[in-house]
Amino acid sequence: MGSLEWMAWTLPTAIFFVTIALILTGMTVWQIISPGTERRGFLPMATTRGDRLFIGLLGSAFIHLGWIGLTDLSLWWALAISVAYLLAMMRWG
Amino acid sequence: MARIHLKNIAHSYEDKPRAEADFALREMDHVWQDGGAYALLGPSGCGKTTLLNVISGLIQPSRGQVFFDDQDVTNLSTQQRNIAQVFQFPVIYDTMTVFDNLAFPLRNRGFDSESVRQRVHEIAETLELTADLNRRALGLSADAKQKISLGRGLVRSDVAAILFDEPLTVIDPHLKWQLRRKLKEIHERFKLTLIYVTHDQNEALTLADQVVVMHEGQLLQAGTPQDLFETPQHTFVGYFIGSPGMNFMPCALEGDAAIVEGQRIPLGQATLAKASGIGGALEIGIRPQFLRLSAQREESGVPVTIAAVEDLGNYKIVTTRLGERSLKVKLPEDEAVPSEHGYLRFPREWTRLYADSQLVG
Amino acid sequence: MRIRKSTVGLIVYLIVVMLPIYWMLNMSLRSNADITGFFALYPTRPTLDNYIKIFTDESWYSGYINSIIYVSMNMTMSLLVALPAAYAFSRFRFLGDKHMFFWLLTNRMAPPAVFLLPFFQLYSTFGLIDTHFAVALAHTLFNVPLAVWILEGFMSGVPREIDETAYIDGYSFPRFFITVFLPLIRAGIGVTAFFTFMFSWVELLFARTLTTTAAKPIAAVMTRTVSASGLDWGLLAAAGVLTIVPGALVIWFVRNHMAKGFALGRV
Amino acid sequence: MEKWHDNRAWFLVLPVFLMVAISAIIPLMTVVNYSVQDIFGPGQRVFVGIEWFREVLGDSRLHDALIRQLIFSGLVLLIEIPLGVAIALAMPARGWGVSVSLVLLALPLLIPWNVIGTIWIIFMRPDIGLLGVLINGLGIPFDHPTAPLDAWVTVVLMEVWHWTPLVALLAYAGLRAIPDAYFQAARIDGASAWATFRYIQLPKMRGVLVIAVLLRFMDSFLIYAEPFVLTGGGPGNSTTFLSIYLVKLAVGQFDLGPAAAFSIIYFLIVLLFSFVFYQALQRIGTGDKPGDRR
Repeated sequence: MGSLEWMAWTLPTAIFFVTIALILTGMTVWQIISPGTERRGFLPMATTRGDRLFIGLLGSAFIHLGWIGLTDLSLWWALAISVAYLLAMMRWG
Repeated sequence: MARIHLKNIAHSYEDKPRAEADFALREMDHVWQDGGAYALLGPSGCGKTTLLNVISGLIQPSRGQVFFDDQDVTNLSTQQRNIAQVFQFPVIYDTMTVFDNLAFPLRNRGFDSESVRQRVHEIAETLELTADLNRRALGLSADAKQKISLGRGLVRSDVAAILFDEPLTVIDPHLKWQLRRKLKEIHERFKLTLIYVTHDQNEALTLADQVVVMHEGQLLQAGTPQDLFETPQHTFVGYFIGSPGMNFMPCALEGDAAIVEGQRIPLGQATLAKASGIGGALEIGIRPQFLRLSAQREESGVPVTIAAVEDLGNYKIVTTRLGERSLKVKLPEDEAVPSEHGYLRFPREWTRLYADSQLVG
Repeated sequence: MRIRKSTVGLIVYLIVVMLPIYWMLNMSLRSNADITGFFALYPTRPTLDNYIKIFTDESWYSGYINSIIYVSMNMTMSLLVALPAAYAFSRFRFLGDKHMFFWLLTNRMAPPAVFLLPFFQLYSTFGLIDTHFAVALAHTLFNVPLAVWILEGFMSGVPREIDETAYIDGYSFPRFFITVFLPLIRAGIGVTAFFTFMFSWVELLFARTLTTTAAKPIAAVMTRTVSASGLDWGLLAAAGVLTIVPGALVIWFVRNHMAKGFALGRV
Repeated sequence: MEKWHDNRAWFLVLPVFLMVAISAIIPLMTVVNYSVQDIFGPGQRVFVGIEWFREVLGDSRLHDALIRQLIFSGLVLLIEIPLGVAIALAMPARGWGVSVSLVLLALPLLIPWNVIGTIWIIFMRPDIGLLGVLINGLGIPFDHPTAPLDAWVTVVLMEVWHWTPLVALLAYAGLRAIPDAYFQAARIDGASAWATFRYIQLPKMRGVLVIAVLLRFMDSFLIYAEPFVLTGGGPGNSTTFLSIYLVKLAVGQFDLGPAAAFSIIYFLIVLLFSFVFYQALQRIGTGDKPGDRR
C-alpha cells in the first residue's frame, strides 16, 4: 500500500466509497436480473431506478451539508434522514 | 383561385449565367388553367422544385414574368401571392398543437379568433384531424404531420393554387394511396388549381388531368396522360413515360420507309408528309406495346434475334436484337414467343419519327 | 445588393471583438518606454524588438513548442478514445448508458483547482511530473467528455441503414468504422478536433502545476515578465499575440471543415 | 430511431471510462480523503471528521464568494445567451462571409486564459489602454483597480467578450441544421420575422442551447484565470469568485483539509445546478414527449 499513501486513505472514507461501489454493483445486478423501466412518480419527470438513485444520493449529500451547516447535532441523525429520504425516493419518486 | 401564366420565365442560381447549362430553368412559356390538376413530372434535379418555387414566389426568376389571372405578381412576395405549398418532408411547428398549427396562417393574417376556430375545425374535419386537434404536433406520425402541412395550405379560403413538392415521399405505401385519394377529393371539392411535383409516373398519371414533363430545366411536353403515351413530343418523354420506355433507333429515310440497320420500316403517310426536307439526326420510336412479334415472316416484317424473355406476371418483356440495336417488346402473358429468331412488325400508325429528339410526325 | 441591418450589427460586433486583440498587436510593436510614455492609436515608432527577444531566447520559444506538443498529444488521445465511445452512445442502448453519459459531463463540472493537488501527487507517484504526457492526460479530463458529446451528435446524424448495409456486405466492425464511417463524419471530427485543441491550448492551471521546466507551457512562461521595474508590457503583448497565432492558423486551415461541420448543425 | 440493445457496447466505452477514471475518480477520492483529515506533511495526518466541513460552511467569506459567483454566472448567462443567438441570426448562411465570421468569432476562444486577463489589463488601463482612455475621455471616471463596480463591469465585459462567440458558434450550428423548407413554409404561412424566430428557429435550436447554457454555466461558475490575472480578486474581495478563493485557500495558505472540503461542496453545487438545468432544458417545449429528440 506504500504507493497509495499519497491518497491518504482513512477507514471512514474507505467505508464510504466501498458502500457507494456496493450500491452501484447492486443496482447493476438488479437491473440485469429484472430490468426496470421509466416511470413517473411524484417527481416532475419520468425516471429510471438509476435516475432516482442519483437524485437520492445528491439529495442526501445536501441533507448532510445542511445538517452540518445548521445544527451541532450528531451526524448520525443526518444519515438516518438521508437513508429514509433515499428509500422514499427509490420507492415513490 | 387563378390561372397562372409563366411568361418567358428562365432562372439561374448564378449571378451572371453564361452558358445554357448555368440555367436551372431554361426559357419557357406555360399557362396553368384555373382549377386544373397538374402533375409536374421529371427525374431528380430537372428543375421541378425550382419551377414550383418560382410560382410560389420563394424564388425570383432571373427573367420573365409570372401572372396570376391578369395580375403581374413577379415582384410580389410569397405572402401576397396567396399560394399554399406542401413540401417533401412534413413541416410542422414543433411547439404548437395541431390546432395552433392549422390556425397559424390565419392568425398571421389577422383573422379574428372566432373565424379562425370555425375554419380550422372545418379543415380538420375534411382531413380527419379533429381528434388530434389538441395534441402536440411533434408526436404525430409522418402522414398526420403531412396532413397538417396540407391543412395549413387549405385553411386559407383564398389561395390561388396549392403546390405539392413530392409530398408523399416519407409516407408508408398503404397510406400513400389514402392520402392521394384525399387530395383528389379535396381538389374536386375546393376546385383549386393544383400542381403536383413527382418523379413517380404512376402518381402523376393517376392524380392529374394534365401532365407536364420536364428534363434538364426544359418543359418538354404538357398534355393528358394519353397524349404523352401515344405521341411523345420529345424522345425523353417517350423514354421516361411508360414501362419499359419507348424504343428508339437511329435511321435514314428512303422513299416511304425508314432504314434501320439495312432493314426497311415503312412509315405512315402523315409522318412522311411532315418528314419531307427535314434535317438533323433522325430516329424512329415505337412503344413496346405496339410492336408485333411473330415466328413466321409476314408482310414488312423485320428479322430479329431473341435475346431475353422476362416474365412479369400478367405480361412479358421480350428483348430482341436488330443488328446492333435492341428493342423491347411487351407481350400479353399468354402469347407464345418464338425461340431464337422472329419477325417484328412496326404498325405504321404507332411508328414515330424524331429529328434531333423532337417529334416530326 | 441590399445590406441588411443585422449584417451591419454583425460587422460592428466583429470589429468590437477585434479591438482588444488589435490593441495587443499595437503594443507588441512598441517599446516598453513608448507604451508607458504616451497613448497612441497605432505604433508611431514601430519596433520588432519584442518579437526578436522571444524568438531568440530559448526559455521563451521552447514554451511554444511545449504547448504545441502537449496540445497535439491531447487532441490525438481524446479523439482516439472518444470516437468508439461516441459510436456506442449513438448506436446502442446498454446498461447504464445514460448515467455514464451524464457522469462524463460531470467531469467538466469539477473545479480544476480541486484536482490540482491530487493530480500533482498522482503524477509524482508515476514519475510523470514535468512531462508533456502528464499535461495531455490531465487535459483529457475535460476534453474527452466534450469530444464524446460533440461526436455523438454528429454520429446520430448518420442513418443507421449505412451501418446495417455495411455489416450485411460483410464488413468487420473495425474495417467498417475506419473505411466507411469515419469518412462520413469527417467534418464532425474536424469540429471536435478544433474544440479539443482550443480547450487544451487555453488551459493554464493544470499545465502550470504539472510542469516545472522541461514541459512548461508558454502561458506559464509569460508570468515571468514581472521584474523589479514592473511589467514589460511590450514583451507581454508580443508573447500574447504569438499565443493566438497557432490557434488562428489551425482555424484558418479548418475553416471550410468548420463551416461544413457547423452546417451539419450537430454540435 | 430505436437503438440496438447490446451490452457489448461497453467495450467501446471502456477506454473512455478507464481514462476518465484515472483522471477523475482517483483524484476525487483523494480529495474526499483530504477533507476529513488534518495534513501536516507526508505521512503526518490526523483524522478530524467533519471539522473542515463545519468550518467551511460557517465561513462568511465563502458565503460572500458564493453569492458573488451566482450573480456573476447569472449575469453572464443573461447577456451571453441572447447576444450569442442574435449574432448567430445575423451571420450569413453561405458565401465567403461564413468563413470570415467563423474565424473572427473563434479568435477570442483561442487565447490562453491568463493571456486574456493580460490583454484586458492593458486594454482597460486608464492611461494607456484603448477602452480605458475612451471611457475616461467620455468624462466617466473609470478605474477598475480601485473601484469595485468598475472592476465588476470590467470582468463581466471581458467574460462576455471572451465567451459570447462560443454561444454564437453553437447557435449558428443549430440554425444551419434547420431545413430550408421550414423557412419557406413560414413565408407561405405569412409568418413575421418574430414568429419565424419564436416558432421555428428557437425550438430547433433547443438542443444546442442546452449545450451552450450548460457549458457557459459550468465554465463561468468555475472561472479562475481571467479575473485572477485581471483583478487578483480585488479591489478588496469584490471580484473574489469561488475558484479564486479556493486557490487562495489551497495554494496560498496551504490549508489542504478546508480546501478539500470546500471543493466537495463547490462540486456538489455545480452538479446540482447542472442537473436541474439539464433536466429542465431537456423538457422545455417537448411537452408530454421527453427524450424524443435529444
